Amino acid sequence: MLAIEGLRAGYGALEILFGTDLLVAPGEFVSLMGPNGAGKSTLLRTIFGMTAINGGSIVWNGERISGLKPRDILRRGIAFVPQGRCNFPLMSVDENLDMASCAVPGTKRSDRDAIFDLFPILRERRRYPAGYLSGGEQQMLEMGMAMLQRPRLLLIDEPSVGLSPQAIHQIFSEMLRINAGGCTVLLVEQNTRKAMEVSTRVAVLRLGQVIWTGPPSAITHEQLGSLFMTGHLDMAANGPALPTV
Amino acid sequence: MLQNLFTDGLVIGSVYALVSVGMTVILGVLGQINFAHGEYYMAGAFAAWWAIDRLGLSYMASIPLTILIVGILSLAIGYAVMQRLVDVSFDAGIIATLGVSLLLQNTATLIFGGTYQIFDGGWLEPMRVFGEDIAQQRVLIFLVTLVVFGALEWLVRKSTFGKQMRAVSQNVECCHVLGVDVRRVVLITFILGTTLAALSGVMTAPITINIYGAMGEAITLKSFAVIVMGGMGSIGGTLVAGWVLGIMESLVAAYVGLQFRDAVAFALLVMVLMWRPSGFFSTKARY
Amino acid sequence: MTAETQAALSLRGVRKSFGPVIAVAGIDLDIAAGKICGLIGPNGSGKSTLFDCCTGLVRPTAGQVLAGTTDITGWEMARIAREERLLRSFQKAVVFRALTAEENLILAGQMTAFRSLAATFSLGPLAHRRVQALRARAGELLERVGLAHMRHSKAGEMSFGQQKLLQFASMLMPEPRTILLDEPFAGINPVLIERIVENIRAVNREQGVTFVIVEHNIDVLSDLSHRLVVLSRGSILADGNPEDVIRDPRVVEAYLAG
Amino acid sequence: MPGIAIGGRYAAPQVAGGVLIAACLVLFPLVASSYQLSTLIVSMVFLLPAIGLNLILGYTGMLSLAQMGFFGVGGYTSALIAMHFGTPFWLNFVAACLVPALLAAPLAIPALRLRHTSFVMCTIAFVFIIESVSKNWVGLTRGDMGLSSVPRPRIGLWSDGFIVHTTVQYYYLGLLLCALAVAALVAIVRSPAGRYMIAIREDEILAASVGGRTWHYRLAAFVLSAAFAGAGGSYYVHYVTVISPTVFDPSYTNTVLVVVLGGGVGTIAGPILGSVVFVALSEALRIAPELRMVVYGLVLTTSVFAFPKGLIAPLTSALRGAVQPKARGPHDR
Amino acid sequence: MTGANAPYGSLSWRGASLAAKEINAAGGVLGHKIELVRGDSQCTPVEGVLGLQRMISSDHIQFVLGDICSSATLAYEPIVENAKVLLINAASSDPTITYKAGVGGYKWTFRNYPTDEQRAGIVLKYASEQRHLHKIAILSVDNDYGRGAIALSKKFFQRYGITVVSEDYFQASTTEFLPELNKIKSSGAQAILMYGYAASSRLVARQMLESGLAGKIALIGNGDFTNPQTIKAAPSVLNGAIEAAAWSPDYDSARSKSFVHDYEAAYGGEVPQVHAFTHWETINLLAAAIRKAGSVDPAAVKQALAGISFDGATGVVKFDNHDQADLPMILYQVENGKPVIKGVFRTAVVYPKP
Repeated sequence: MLAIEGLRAGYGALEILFGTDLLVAPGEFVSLMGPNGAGKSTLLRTIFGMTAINGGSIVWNGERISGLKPRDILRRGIAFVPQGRCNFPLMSVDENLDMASCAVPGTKRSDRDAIFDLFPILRERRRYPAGYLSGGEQQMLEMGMAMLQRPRLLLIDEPSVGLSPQAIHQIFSEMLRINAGGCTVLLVEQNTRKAMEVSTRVAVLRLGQVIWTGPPSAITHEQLGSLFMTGHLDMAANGPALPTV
Repeated sequence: MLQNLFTDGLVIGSVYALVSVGMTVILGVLGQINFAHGEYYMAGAFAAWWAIDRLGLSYMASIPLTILIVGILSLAIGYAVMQRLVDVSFDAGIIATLGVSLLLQNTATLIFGGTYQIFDGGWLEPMRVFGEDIAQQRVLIFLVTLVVFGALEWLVRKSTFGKQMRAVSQNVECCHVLGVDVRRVVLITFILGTTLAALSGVMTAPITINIYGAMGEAITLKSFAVIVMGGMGSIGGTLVAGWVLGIMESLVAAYVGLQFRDAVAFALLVMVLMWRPSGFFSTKARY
Repeated sequence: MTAETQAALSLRGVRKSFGPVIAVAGIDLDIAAGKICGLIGPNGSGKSTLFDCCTGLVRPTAGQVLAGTTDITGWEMARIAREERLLRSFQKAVVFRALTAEENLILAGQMTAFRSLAATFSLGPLAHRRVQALRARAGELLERVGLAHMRHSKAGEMSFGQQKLLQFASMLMPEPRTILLDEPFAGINPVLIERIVENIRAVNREQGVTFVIVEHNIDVLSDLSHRLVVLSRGSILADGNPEDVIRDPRVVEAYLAG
Repeated sequence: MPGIAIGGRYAAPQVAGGVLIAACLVLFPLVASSYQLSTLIVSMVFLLPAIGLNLILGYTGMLSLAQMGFFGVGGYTSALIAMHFGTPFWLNFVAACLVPALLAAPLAIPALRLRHTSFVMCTIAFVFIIESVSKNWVGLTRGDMGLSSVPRPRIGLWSDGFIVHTTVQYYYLGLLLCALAVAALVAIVRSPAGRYMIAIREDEILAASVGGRTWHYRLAAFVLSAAFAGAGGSYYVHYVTVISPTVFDPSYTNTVLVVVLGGGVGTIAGPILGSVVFVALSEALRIAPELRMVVYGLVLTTSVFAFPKGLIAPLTSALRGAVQPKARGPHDR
Repeated sequence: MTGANAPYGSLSWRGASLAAKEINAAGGVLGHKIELVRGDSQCTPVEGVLGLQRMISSDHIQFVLGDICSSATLAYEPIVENAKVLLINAASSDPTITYKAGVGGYKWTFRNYPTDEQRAGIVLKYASEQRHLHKIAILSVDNDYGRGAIALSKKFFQRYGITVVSEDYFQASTTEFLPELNKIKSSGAQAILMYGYAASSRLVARQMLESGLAGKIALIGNGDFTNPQTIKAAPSVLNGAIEAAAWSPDYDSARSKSFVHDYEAAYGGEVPQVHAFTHWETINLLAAAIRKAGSVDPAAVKQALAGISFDGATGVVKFDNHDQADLPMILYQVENGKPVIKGVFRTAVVYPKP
């Protein structure tokens, strides 16, 4: 259970999150949506301890984790797949996976086999430098690296950017599989249509605050678009929205 | 004579390689040029001199003590300065390490006085190698260099720490994400790099004899040339570049004139860069 | 030749390989002037490399690139931009972050206002007047893309979507003939996508600017383009009317399947 | 990038501040001792090459450590012309700017192929090569013996005129040269070419995509920076009246680097502040000769962490805060 | 006083401090205590000039001893001229310094140190006439001193029938001479003409030993060959070395012996080196000039110094019309690990016609 309360964070003088509140229950698949600059990526980075926190708290399974370093957060079962390429291009797939397991003691040989079963293409390419892999393969590698850390909460930032529809489809189905395996997923995705297909709940951010949250079925694309821009949900078409947080 | 020049060049080149490889691993992991690198070479020579001259230890015993002393010194500097350089710009790193260089150089002068200290140790008796007389110490330098480079190759390629070093050099952000302790990797790499410079200092002290505060300056500049020629970040490249430089210096000193010796490193560097802008062995790391 | 049949950009057997890897395997393509052409294909199919070949960032291993009737093969990127007004955007490098929005646009406009190298060093009244003219035009364009309120903000402090809009505006500064857009809609929200789409349409309609757009967002792209070209493994797999192309079973298999 | 709004107008407080500082500098000799003036003269000696470094590093994004090589070339040029032909200072000075610039152009051809660390090393190499030439071309430079009794600057149109010899006169000469150099730098960075240079610093490929002839502007920055360095060499050699290959000592290069980076790279005022502060600091530390360089080193290292963007950054933001207090709210994002 | 950075500056400082301490212990000069101020020129004109300016305007010094480095000394000459401060050099050997002093122009610069020109002739004369060394290899330090001394030596090559087989200059920081020595070995040179510093001499000697040149090729010139520590580095190489120096610790005069004794007592048994001696001697010379002038006013002292006749450790010190001290040059040859004096020469400096 992840509980974020009144979170204020940003980069130096530039504050991006202004009192963000969000609750994520175990096993949920939550998609964060919102216009550019709403603070979606910043929220993920802040949960993972990568931005300075100016106020508020993040509690994970009853323990306050705000202020901890990424490696300590990782040890508490939260893994992060950031936006853009996060791998070591000159190291082989195997070595990349080695790096993923170095902060989490006790990974076993079988864990890696499980990753390769999840993404068979990686097994084929295990001796290749990661830089030679295609964009989709690299995204799989990064998810594989995160999975190797056996997270109970997976934070994923825009996995579909720059990928072909085929690769996007594959990535999304793997996310569903991971979620089905008991791992809570918190996703940031521009491809709202796709995100709404897979998630159990949508949270909308605007100007650094969560302004609406509810099941994907409770909102249409058109409503979502106007919500992004105006911050108000047009209720007429779709019944009452779920209360915020 | 030609054979002599080659053996001399190889030995001197080994010294350059040994100092430079420390700088290249630091550059790779930290992305910063260490302008103070030669000062650890100086510190190594001073520590050994101190151990021999003041504590009355043997040369043999002074080597591990030197590594220990310089290790502690670089632990302190690594903790206070180098670790913080992860977050600053390349330019700021230059100023910071320049400051460290002035600090160390002049502290040594302050403690040990401005005059030359004379190093008394090592094995200078000649031995015959392939029909040539060569001081045992020079053979030892060559052998130690081979061993160190072999060990480093293994470390970087195979060990977990070596993989972490490469990881930090390729993508710091991603290391944070994966929970690699970047600061620890930087610190240990820095200590490794500086103790290699110190090892080089103690190994060459019997040959260079004169120990003084500013003795590291020239070697810092040569290291720059060597690491760029070798292809920054490449360990094997550093060794080859060190040897090439040593041999070229010998040849130039003998056939062109000793006055051009110190320009060789940089003239050679410009030529190598013309031919291959990324050095002998490009690793395509950091651009 | 009539305006309809004239090509803004032609590729004749363009090949590009990096060592053993063939990125573009001999492509022949004519982009008609005044049209919007969408370019799609799976990752690694050679779309970006093709752009690089057209704009001089890399030199094709073989083949010719023509802008109109001029052979621009092997020209430098800056020359192609200056002389042929063939401009392109990048996926990641978007704007000059340290410059203000207005300065970004003035910079982009300099290529037409200052033809010679020496002229760019002058500070005389003539140069000043030219810069003032660019400044005025920059103001209009910022208005047009809806960024007028950010005129004096540093580009680096804008959101990614706003930066993409700014990048688009800056390509309109030098009165372009052809614009190549590399994933203009990636990573931005639907509202801003809509704004960019409108602008592309308007510029194409009003100024007759030719567009070639690489994009994965097929819904938007097929709606916007007059023609859709599909690349796969460095060659053209399909080419034609967007509605037909996206129903082409080969395309669906290679790209859209699943 | 604090300090300058390229192409725009300077804000009133900036202009007022500049005028105030200029007035102080002009009036300074009324109250200063000759030692304090000498210190400022040396600051200005380093400021001229520093302005060149600022142009190439701060506005074009290439770190060139060749500045002191060109400084030396300028110094030798100025000294040799003055000694052999008895020319007036302005002519020596112009030659001292031109010769390094002409030398820089062919050197740039190989160097501009390189980027980042390799480029830096290549420029270090130039200093060594120039030094080696100055040591071994004994017929021209007298090698290590150096040139001494370099004439003092003669301010006159051609054959006669007034000879600068007191510290105050040297000070005003330096002030004039530095004012010219700063004006030249401002003119360059505010010109369309300057805009291209800044674009290259930000992203070279993107700069090319907007039609910037990146190679040419990088060359121009390299050549112009050499001319600034040569100007410094000319002022230096006519002040110290001696020049020998010791001018190529790396410690001078380090000083110029410290002036630019410590002061605030990519700003007009930064290196000016840096040149005064760091030379004055080094002089102030003469009270403890034993500890002087130790403390200097310590200050350098700490300043990087205390002022990562140079001394000028906190100063400008304080000024800006005083002029236009403005709180950031959620709507800025 | 300003002194060069690192080794030589600190040796000079030790010599000068010792003299000041001795004089002050004996009641000072004319009731004034000698107060030494140290400035660091780092051997560069810029630092030196600033340091000197500071001393003149902040410390109000009246007399300057310095610099070790000729290029810095040359830069001081116009400054002391303006400031009317007396500069006495005790370590720079570039002849130009006094070419330009006295009747040559600068009135406030004196030098109490022999020039390289005097030295060059003496060494070559002895080497060729007494030792029959005619084929020599030049190996000198690459700075104003080394280059200058060799340039002056070249004036004498023809006169003494000397042929040069190679000519090389090394940086003071060079630590590797083997390639050079290998070349010299195969060139058939009988001697190496070297002008350099103690540190390099030790290295050259040690590496000559390594490359089997001991006893085959002699070292001649100047480079602290007679210093016991140099000899200790490679005795078999230095046997037969010829050196002309302004002074050496073995110099046999009562005054010299007592200096060596006092110096060793003051600095824990360290054998004084020539710069320590010249600075010690020059402080004493200055004190004598002040006594003679009866005033500490620099102008009066300058006057007194020009006409002084000072009983120095190596004989009477007098200044010529270029304010250059007429000093003896002592020729040593190392025999059985000990320097032996082979002659004391006084040659008047020949000035170029203005």
